[in-house]
Amino acid sequence: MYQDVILDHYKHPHGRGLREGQAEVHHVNPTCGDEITLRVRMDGEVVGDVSYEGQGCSISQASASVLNDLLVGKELAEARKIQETFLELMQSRGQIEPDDAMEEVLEDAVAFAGVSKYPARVKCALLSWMAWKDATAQALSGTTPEETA
Amino acid sequence: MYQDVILDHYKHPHGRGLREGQAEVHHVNPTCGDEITLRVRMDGEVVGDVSYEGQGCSISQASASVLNDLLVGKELAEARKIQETFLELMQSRGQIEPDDAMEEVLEDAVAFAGVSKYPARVKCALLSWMAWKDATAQALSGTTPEETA
Amino acid sequence: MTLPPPTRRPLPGLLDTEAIRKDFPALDRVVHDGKKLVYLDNAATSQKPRQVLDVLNAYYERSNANVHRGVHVLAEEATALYEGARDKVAAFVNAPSRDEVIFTKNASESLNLVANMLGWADEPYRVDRDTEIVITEMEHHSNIVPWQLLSQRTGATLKWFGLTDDGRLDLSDIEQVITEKTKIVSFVLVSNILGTVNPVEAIVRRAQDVGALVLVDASQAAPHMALDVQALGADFVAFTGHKMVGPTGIGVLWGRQELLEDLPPFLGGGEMIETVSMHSSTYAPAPHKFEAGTPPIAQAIGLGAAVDYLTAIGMDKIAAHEHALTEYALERLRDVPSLRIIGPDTAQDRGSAISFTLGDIHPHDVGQVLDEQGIAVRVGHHCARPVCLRYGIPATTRASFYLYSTPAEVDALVDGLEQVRNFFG
Amino acid sequence: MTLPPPTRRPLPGLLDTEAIRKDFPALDRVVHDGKKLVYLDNAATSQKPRQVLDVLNAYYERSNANVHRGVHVLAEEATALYEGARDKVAAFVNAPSRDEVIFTKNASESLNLVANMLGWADEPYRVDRDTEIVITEMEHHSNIVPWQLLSQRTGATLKWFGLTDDGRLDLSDIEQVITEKTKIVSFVLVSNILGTVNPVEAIVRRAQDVGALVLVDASQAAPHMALDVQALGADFVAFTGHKMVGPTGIGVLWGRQELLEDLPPFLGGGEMIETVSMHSSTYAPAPHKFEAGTPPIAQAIGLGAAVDYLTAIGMDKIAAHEHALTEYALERLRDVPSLRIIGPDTAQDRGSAISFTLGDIHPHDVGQVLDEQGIAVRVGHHCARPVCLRYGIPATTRASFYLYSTPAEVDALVDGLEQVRNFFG
Ligand SMILES: Cc1ncc(COP(=O)(O)O)c(C=O)c1O
Ligand SMILES: Cc1ncc(COP(=O)(O)O)c(C=O)c1O
Repeated sequence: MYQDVILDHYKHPHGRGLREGQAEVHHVNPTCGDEITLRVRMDGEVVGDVSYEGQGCSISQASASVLNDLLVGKELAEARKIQETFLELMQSRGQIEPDDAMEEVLEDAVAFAGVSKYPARVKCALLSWMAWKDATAQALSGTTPEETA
Repeated sequence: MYQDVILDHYKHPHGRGLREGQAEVHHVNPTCGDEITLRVRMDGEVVGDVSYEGQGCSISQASASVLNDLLVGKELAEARKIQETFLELMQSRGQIEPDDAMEEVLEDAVAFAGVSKYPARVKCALLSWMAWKDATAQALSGTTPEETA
Repeated sequence: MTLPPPTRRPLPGLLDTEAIRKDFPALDRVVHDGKKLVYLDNAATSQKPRQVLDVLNAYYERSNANVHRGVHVLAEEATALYEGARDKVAAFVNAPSRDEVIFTKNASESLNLVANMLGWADEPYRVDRDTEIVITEMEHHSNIVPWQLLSQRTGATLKWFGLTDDGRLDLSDIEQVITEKTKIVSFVLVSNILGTVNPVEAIVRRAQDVGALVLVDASQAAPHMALDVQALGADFVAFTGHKMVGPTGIGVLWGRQELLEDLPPFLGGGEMIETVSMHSSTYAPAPHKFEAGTPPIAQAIGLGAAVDYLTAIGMDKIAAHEHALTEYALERLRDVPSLRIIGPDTAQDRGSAISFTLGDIHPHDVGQVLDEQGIAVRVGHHCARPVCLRYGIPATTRASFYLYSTPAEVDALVDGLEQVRNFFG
Repeated sequence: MTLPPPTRRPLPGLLDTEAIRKDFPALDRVVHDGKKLVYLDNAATSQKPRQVLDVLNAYYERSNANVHRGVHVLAEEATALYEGARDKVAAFVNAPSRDEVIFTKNASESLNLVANMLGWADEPYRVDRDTEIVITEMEHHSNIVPWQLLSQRTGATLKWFGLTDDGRLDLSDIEQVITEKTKIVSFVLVSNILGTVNPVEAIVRRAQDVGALVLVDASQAAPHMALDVQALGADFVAFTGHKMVGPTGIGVLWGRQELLEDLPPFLGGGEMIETVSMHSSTYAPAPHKFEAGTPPIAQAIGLGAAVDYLTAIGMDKIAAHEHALTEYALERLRDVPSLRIIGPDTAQDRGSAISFTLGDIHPHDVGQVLDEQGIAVRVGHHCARPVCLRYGIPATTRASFYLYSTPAEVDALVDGLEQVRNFFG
């Protein structure tokens, strides 16, 4: 499951660090202690920035880096579609073999297909994506940044 | 396990019915609902009478009849020895093959040797004997008749 | 010695027991120097098919590991098998969600779990001194004692439905028994001593009217008929694995999701937590919240295999088989002199456990003489002593059937009873 | 790829693992396309020998019946086997009486049982708002959460011993922690995360001085060393079958007879009663008083076979084997760059579970890469999160040994860790 793409993102994460944003969330995976703090800045309908800090395993760290790559700069609708596709892939228990269409949407993130075979690790891969979804909802509803678990 | 001796005593119990005595006890086997009310009359050091009433299985009924046969008229010390020998036989889990010496002490009661192989039935065979022991202790200590469970 | 059975009509709806019996090694057992075992003690526990034993062995020989949180192959296999068993059980009882299926060690733990949850619950579920608990006089001790304990500990009043002379629930005073003060009504779907199938709908309707929760003890139902928790309309349903061709050491509590979310945990420990510090802990969502410690992993997986086995045969077919057999048995037993059925004497709304007395021959003696002929029945109060008190008997003899039971075994029982009568006559 | 192991001295006191491993089918398992399984997750659960599986199968295939009160052959055999298992377990822990051995479903139930008994007990045992409960910071969640629940429910104060930097109990303030208000002190004999063996005597002495009861969680001790409940001097001892080559679904609580007589029951139901009426019930004497419902019959019998298996090898020999292996493993792990042992770093007063961190490589990644090489370890907080908090780490990787573990498996682990470091280096 440790594709080179994943190891690369783990060792050289993209967009790591906390920058300005309209919403911040803190998510924890209680079964393994993985944590992420994630901020979202929306520029109108476009995902302006996703910045993050956290600790955890290679999968959760690499997944946040890939998320940053994929979502920043995208229209919200498209970003959501990517998030949903990623969720679908991760919940497939190794049953989905990504096709060209999926690869076009997920790019580097198709490397996580193998992770979906390991139920214990799926949550690691999804941690940042769930945090992004949550933070985006807050940013749009104008809720002030707050902690959630 | 149903020796003819046992069936005979069951069908034609000896000494059944409640007569005068110095102590009365009521014993119950809660797992099967067998009950006995038993009275003891001591004539000095001699077991004057053991009278009883009860309901229960053939084993518990026959055992009370055999007890009446064996103990009435005996010196207390000898009656106690018979009771202890019977107890030993019943707790033997079928390991004791009664020899002549034992047969001399237990007479008809050796017919219960087979019952000792059936743990669920041992309590039935012992019900009246435990009641007798209890009632005798009360008769000797001069306790007035009372109910015990 | 053996009487010829009366000209036996072919019974409608029987299963192919010849094939089925091959799956159950214990049914080949020979006892007392050559007597073939006639196992009529199925209400106490059922025998286990090869298919269930194979699954247990495969688990222990290949995939044995502790479940959840493991990142190695065995732990992942064990987790998938254990959670897969939950899916199977959920489907078996038509649960709306797999997360509503809690694995316990037996039905008794399931019933105690609910009683304890309600004792510690917040309003509106909390059982306390101003509230009432309702059970029935035909409950198994496992559905009596937990409520007596709860009532002693909280001060709540314990009430119950009595029984009619023919072994049915007396619901004539239902409005007085189940009232606005009632918090929980707990009753047996099929009685293990009388065989009675109880009218769920009437009770559930009244309970819902007053806002009481309903717990159904389906220990004698789940093995024998299609069980649909949604159709029952209850809030909780309890049953036990060993009576339904599964292993010992495994029980089930099904509960409605909102309730499982709202109610407090029972046992505390590993697996049931979300996060623990010395100062406080938070709990995992149901079902894990109610599964403290290493669960009965192999046993849950074995129960999954049992459910597969029963489903492959078909619960409706099993019910039809037992119904035909019960009808036949009642008919034949009716002709045994001085035999008195304790419970409904027709097969209508009736399970396949048949209790009876035989003159004044004590059930212990009946059971023992039957045993000497290889016939295994249960004697005693069957963990339902109030029923014996109600009918003024010290105990009963009970014969109970299952999917592998045959008309020939009914005949053997009837012949055996004849021997008992000769013996003690 | 594989480094040559350093010139390995023959270790003193090792068992004949070649012979022993033949008894355990799961140890032959091959994973990930041809990797031989190296099972180092024994603190989570042990593998099962053929001898235990054979006993389980023989029970289900021949003697399966519900226990107690049956008058037929199978019921009598099942009862004799079940109660025979109690004799075996009593002898295994040197219990003064077989009636002090209670079968539960796992150690977690055993621990919860004591907590609940004390909550419902009369004086002098009763835990209430003016009293204190003492545990330690190295407890398994199963020995933390029950006491948190009891403290919430009764208002009693929960206190605990902290840990020293080298993974031992800090008993320096024992007089302040265990006081006249203390009703119960519950602590682990061997920690499942740190490996620490705790000084029982000092704690028991202080508890006895103030009249507090002592519960020892021996879940990680019973499988690995001779356990003598009389020598321990505790009032209750809990352990679990699946970690000691027994089946899942079975645990044990040993308790002193006078206490078991005085304390109230926990779960109510069949088997635990003496006589039941709708109005009130009386309870059977211990151990049955605490065994409601159909017990885990096959599992108790399987645990009896496990105890036979361990006894035949010899608990002292098993302890010596693991001690030698632990010494070797600590020595080899010490040489792995950036590896930090969490817990005592010598084999003295230490069990064979070794937790560690590897630089800042997350334990999940360590475990996963080891798994790809066929090496099964556990990663996470091992149901002892307060220990992780105490040492400021999110989780650990834990390797744990048993009677069938070999020095070659230690070498495989060390080699595997080298791979992990290369991979994430
Ligand atoms: C020290 C300790 N206590 C208690 C337990 C709980 O045992 P079980 O999960 O079998 O209830 C465990 C094992 O998980 C343990 O290691
Ligand atoms: C109706 C009923 N309820 C509850 C139980 C208890 O089941 P278990 O002994 O498996 O806990 C039984 C069986 O003994 C039963 O027949």
